[in-house]
Amino acid sequence: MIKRIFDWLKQPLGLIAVGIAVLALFSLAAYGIYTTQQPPEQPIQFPHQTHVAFGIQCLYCHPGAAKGPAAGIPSQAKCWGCHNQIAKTQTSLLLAPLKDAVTSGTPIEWVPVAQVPDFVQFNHRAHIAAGKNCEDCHGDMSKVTIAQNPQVFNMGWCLNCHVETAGQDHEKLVKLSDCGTCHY
Amino acid sequence: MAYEKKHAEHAHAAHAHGEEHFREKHLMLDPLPRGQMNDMVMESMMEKPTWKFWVVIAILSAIVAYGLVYSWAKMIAEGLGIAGVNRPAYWGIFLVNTVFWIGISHAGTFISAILRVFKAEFRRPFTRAAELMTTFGLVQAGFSIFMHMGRVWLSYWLMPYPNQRMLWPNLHSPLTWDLLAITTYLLSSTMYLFLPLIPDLAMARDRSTGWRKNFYKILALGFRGTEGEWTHLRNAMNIFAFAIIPVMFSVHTIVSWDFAAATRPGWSSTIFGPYFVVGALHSGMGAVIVVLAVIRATMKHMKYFIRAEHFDAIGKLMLIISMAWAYFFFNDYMVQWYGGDKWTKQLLHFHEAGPMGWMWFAMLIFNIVIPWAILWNPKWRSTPWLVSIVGILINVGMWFERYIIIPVSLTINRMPFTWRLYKPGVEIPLGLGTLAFFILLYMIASKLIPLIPVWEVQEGQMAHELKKFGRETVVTVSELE
Amino acid sequence: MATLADLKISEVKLSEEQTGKWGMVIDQDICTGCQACVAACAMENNLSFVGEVDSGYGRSMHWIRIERFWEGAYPEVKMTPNQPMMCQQCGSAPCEPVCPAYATMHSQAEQLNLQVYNRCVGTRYCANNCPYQVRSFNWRDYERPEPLSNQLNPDVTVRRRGVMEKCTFCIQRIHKAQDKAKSEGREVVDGEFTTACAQACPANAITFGRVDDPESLVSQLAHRGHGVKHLEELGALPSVTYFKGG
Amino acid sequence: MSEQFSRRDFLKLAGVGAATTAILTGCGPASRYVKREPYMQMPEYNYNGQSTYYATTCRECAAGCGLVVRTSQGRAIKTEGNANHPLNLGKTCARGQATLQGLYNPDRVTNPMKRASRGADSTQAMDWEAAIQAVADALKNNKPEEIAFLMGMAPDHLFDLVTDLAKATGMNAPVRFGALGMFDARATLSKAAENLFGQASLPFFDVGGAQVVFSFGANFLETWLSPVSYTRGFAGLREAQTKQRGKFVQFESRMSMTGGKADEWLPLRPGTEALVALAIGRLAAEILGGSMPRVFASVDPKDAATKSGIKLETLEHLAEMFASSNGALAIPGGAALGQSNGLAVAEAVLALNALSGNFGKPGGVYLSALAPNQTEYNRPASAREMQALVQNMFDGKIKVLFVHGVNPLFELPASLEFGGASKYVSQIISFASFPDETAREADFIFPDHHGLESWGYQRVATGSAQPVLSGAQPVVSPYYNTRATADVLIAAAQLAGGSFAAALPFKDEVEFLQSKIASLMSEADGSISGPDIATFMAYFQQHGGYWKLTDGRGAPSAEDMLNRTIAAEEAEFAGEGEFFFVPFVSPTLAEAGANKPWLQELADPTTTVMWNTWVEMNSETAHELGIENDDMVKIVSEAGELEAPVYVYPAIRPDTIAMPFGQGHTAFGRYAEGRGVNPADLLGSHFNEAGDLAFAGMKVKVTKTGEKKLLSRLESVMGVYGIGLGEEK
Repeated sequence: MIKRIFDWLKQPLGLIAVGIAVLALFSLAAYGIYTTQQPPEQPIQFPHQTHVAFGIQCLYCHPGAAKGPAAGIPSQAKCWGCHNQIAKTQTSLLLAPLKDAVTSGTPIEWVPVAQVPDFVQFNHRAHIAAGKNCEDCHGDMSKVTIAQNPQVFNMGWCLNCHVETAGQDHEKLVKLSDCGTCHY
Repeated sequence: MAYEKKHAEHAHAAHAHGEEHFREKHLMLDPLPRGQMNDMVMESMMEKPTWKFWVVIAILSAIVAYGLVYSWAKMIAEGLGIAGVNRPAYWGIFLVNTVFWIGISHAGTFISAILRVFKAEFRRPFTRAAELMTTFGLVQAGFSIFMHMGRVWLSYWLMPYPNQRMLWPNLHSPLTWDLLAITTYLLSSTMYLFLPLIPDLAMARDRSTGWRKNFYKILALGFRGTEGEWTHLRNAMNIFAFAIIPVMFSVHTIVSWDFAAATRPGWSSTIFGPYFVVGALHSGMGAVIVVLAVIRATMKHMKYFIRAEHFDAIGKLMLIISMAWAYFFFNDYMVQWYGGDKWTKQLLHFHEAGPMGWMWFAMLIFNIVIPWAILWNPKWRSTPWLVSIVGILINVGMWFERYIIIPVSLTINRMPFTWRLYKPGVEIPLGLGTLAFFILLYMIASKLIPLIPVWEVQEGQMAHELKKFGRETVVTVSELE
Repeated sequence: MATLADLKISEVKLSEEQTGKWGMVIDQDICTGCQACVAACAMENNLSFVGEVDSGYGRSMHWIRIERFWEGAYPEVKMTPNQPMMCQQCGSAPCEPVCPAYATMHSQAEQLNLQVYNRCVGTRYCANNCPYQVRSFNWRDYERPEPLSNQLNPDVTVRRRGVMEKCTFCIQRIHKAQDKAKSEGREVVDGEFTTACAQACPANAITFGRVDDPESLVSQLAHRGHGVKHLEELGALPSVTYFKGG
Repeated sequence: MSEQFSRRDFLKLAGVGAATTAILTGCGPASRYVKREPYMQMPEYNYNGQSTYYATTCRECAAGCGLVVRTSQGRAIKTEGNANHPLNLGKTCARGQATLQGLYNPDRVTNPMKRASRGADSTQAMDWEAAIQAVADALKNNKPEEIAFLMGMAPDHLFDLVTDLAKATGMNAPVRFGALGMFDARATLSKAAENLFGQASLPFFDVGGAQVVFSFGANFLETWLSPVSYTRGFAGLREAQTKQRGKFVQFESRMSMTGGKADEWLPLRPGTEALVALAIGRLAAEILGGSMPRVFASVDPKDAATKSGIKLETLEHLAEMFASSNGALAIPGGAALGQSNGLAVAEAVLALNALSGNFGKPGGVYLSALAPNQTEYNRPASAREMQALVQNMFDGKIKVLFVHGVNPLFELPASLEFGGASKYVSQIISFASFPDETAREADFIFPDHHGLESWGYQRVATGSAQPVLSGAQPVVSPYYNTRATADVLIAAAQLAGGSFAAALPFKDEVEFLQSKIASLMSEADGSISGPDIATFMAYFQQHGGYWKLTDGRGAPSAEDMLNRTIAAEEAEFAGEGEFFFVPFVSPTLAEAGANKPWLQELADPTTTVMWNTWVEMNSETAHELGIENDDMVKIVSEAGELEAPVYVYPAIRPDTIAMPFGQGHTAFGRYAEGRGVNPADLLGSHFNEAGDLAFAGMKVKVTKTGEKKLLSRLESVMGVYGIGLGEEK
């Protein structure tokens, strides 16, 4: 029985079948990894580039970045502050969810894009204060609609920048490469 | 054993002196025709298993399935809470089993490598059986140490591999060395098991059909028995035999550092290295003798290969090792006691008089009293069932020793507010699972590979003869090649 | 591939002169044993409760425990001064070298013993080697039924099964205070913040601060004399000074 | 609706679930699809990821400590002490810390509910309109004198509201009761103050300023009156760097956590406290010279020594210590007062203070400061007053019983038969946040907010030098469909109309609060003042209350105190049995902590037991009876019996056993239910002269049952007691 299967697999058709199976497995794995890196489905197809094009600063909507750990998602009141003066809000299909949310008083459920695991204590303020710009980590928002990560936020990426930033400053290096700076 | 002497072409030594009882006693002097011996080995391996064999396999598989697979999966899913480890006994039976199985695995190397290097000829028929114990024992040790880990799915972090997080394992930690040593030992002992197996696999290849032929064909690596192949094999084996000895010593020494390097009363002892090595040999020899007795009793033709002389020889070794162990134990105890540290004193008292005191005394009885009482007598130590009972007791005693060193000693620390006894939980099915898996692997191996290195026996038989020195008849060996 | 070790971060000084950075002084004479510190620690640091069976079996997750013993026999019996026992943040910690994964390691920046939960593989060697027995292991995924999880402190990682944990000297508060001070362009002032246990202690028996700053309250208390470091003979250079008083 | 009130709206619980999920799941692909809800309307002072702190008042006991609660994204994260609050100066006890486990307890009452029938398990959810209607009906359809309010011990705004309502409509005045008050023997203290000083008040003992403190049974470091404040006082007594280290002597039959801190711990025979106090007074008066005060004259120290079991030399040495200190302090409290002669004990101990002349001096005895909007001390009901209420219930005089903030079925001794009497009450309406024993009996449960979700104020009865009105405000919006009881009562009163509506002419609770504190707005010595009530109210909430900047404590007059006679008789004990029975309040759980898992998991300070009830028994006695640790014993008193495991305790009299009060709930959520036993079941209805329950006046029988129940301890029995280490240690 086993021998028969082996024999079948050894013939050209069998080899092709094996090849296809292996390829399929690889592509499945690749696709899995790919999906985790895709910008997620959002309740509103929020066009970052449009807002940036209007000259709105990042910190206008995400003021927390300059003050504390989280940049924050703007409250609906903030969205509405501008949008209720824009006629298109009333007609645009894209903006219907916003209108609904504001009128019905239900919060919009955004899906966070730039995330670090919960065992990483990230503080936006320190990074802004150190002269980092938003786009250094989050990419150029004038080019994307829904925010997407230009790179994988992992420890190697963080540490690289930390070590580069510290340069020859020994004290800074100690602080920036200390486990306890991010993990507690 | 009624073997027809006329077929014994190579038994000229025995013929020459006609010492019947010597021949019966010594395998080396009781040669059989090569083909017949090969057939005997093949038969013992290929013999159709009886229903008893299958029942035992089924029981062992059930224990492995429950103990090893189910219980371990459950423990991974739910956490170590279902085991008995607690504060302060953070290490429990998992580590006891790890040390125990590594100890068991020492016997194979000891018998195979050290006795080979020292040319102790009685080793020849059972080197394979002992080496199998090494490999299979190490597998169990590996299981045990992985069971012990809180997040076993991340155990690859203990391996040094380049990563962008710039993190390496901590080379200060004895545990890192432990892992490296065990891995090295597992790899080298597996290779050392395989090398002498090649000619036997070739022999089996030539004498089997069907899937077995394919199986042996692959494993025998095309060994044909040419002079060149034999030379290479001998050289490789010689290199390995010498190289594996320091590995073997280092493994248990490093295991002992897990304890000796810690700042705990009862643990930080400089003598732990050799003490652990001797302890390992003690349990290993005990296990070998049990395995030999079982093989001899259950497998066909084995009474020819494994004889009283072998039990006698191993018995002597056991006696010596038991004495060495007693010496180290006494030395360790003496210095700890003499040190006068209040926590250590408390610990020693706890060992003897505490709730696990029975175990401490049982350890001394099993490891010292019983071996000494029985093994001094040549007749008794040549009796397979008796020595194998001694072997089992030594193993129990050595398991107790590790149990006393790990969870019992962990009970006492420098913070009396936290002292607490350890009660095993899921460790018991898991431990039994490793034991069952060990036996299962052995049983399967006994049906797949020749348990007797038949070429080594034949080689020995060719080189042996009896010589008379005055009135004494002595078995001598003339150098091969 | 470079390693952190290649970055030439200065070795920990193992000398007696090493002072450490953060330290604590505990006055056992005024500690009443009321458990406020224990509760405060549990609330601040997202400690799990383990239930009756596990807690009675030495698996409680207290990062700080109050030890008390008895002296003499009735009627002359006395309770020894309560001894709050938490991670002593040793300068030369026995837990650190034994971890095979560098999950417990010395913070060069803060001079604390870090426990990096996400690096921990759960060998529990550190806990064995801790002379103070102050480490707790997550033996299970302890249940925290909804909505109890609402009170979880977002600044502290929630630990899951299989990792070791211990007192951190409220490192999240240290970082917070440092971050605040930095954003205001100044240094952290002594007494600006404190650990959860010290903050709660009704008797003020716990004082926390910079031991490398001779002006700080904790330094002054520590140098008041007759203070002891627990198990000092082991040379682990603990950062907590105890006053037995009485 | 006031400006502040609208804060409730924007404290929208934004992304609570989402944030939790994010915390719990970590970084796997799953967490990429975590959802986050932004604020509908971001509070101006708030930034994402940054905490907001609100000042409020701790409601875990009646002391009234100020809290500052850290909140993040609309969730309460941590309670901290309010550093400016004069009572606790930024400190909290363990119960204050664990408040959040009450707020986010999985077993809270989530809805107004109607019970199918009395005692039935099944309930039916209601809406609040129906609930208010039900309350209004209960008020309207019964005669005012048939309506009774039973409330918690805290003198808070709700008590004021109900008092106003009762005054205006002729309802029964609300009764405040709590087990802590019973075990504190507050009525006895207040009665003794009335007898001796001519003014009913809780005496305040300035432990921190004293050099020598003699405590007769007062467990002031645990649950007594105001534990945080007294603990601070104790630290002051011991602070060696500022002055000489003060001495502390404790007289009690079982070493409490407080006794554990004493320099000298004296296990006297229960019931002889008055005798011992007077004997020490006599010996001290002899040392001090002058004429022997009448109050001590009739006592024979030798007799006292024999009866109490304290050696005469010890008494002499203590008297020496007492006399040599300028203004030594003596505190009566706890089990010493909960005996048939409790009032005499209190008076005798206060007489000792008169001897040392410390009245109104630092380190001495004061009358507690009355809160700013208070005119006289209003003590909670004594057990005898509760018995009167129960009798009225039995007699059918009470048709409607409102219960708020108290759990009489658990806290009152079973022998008072509250449970039996409740059957004669046609309607019981509970405002409990938790499904406790009483709520389980109630016909309706109209859950109040948790303390951290509600408005209010609370008068600080004792513990602070300054008069304090502690303020409370919601720190998070209500998690469940609960409603403030004050709002319910106001709405129901409006609905009921008539005198009810006239008594509570307020729109809501906040307006009522404002009306109550308006008078404090412009007082000169106040901590805050405001030009108008809205501003003042905002400051009141922001600062966590209002307090005077001056010392408001009164100095009692010592006149004639030493010329009284105090009967120095021993206490009488009820029941037959060889053991004195001392119930004490668990320092970590107190009366209502059992439903908070972390309080359960705190080690008891003396025994380190967690999650259970134990019986403390002297080592020698246990040995004689063949009892070991964890052996179950059956304890029988005249009032009942129960079984509990033994903790062999080295510091208890051989003729005494002790049990903690706090466990033994038959309801109250998953963490409390069915755990341990309630020693109140053993207490008979005997009272002292002041009407407090003689809870320490029982004698009980103890028999071994043969079973074992392993107590969960933090300590090691091996390490601490040397048990199980081998023969000699």
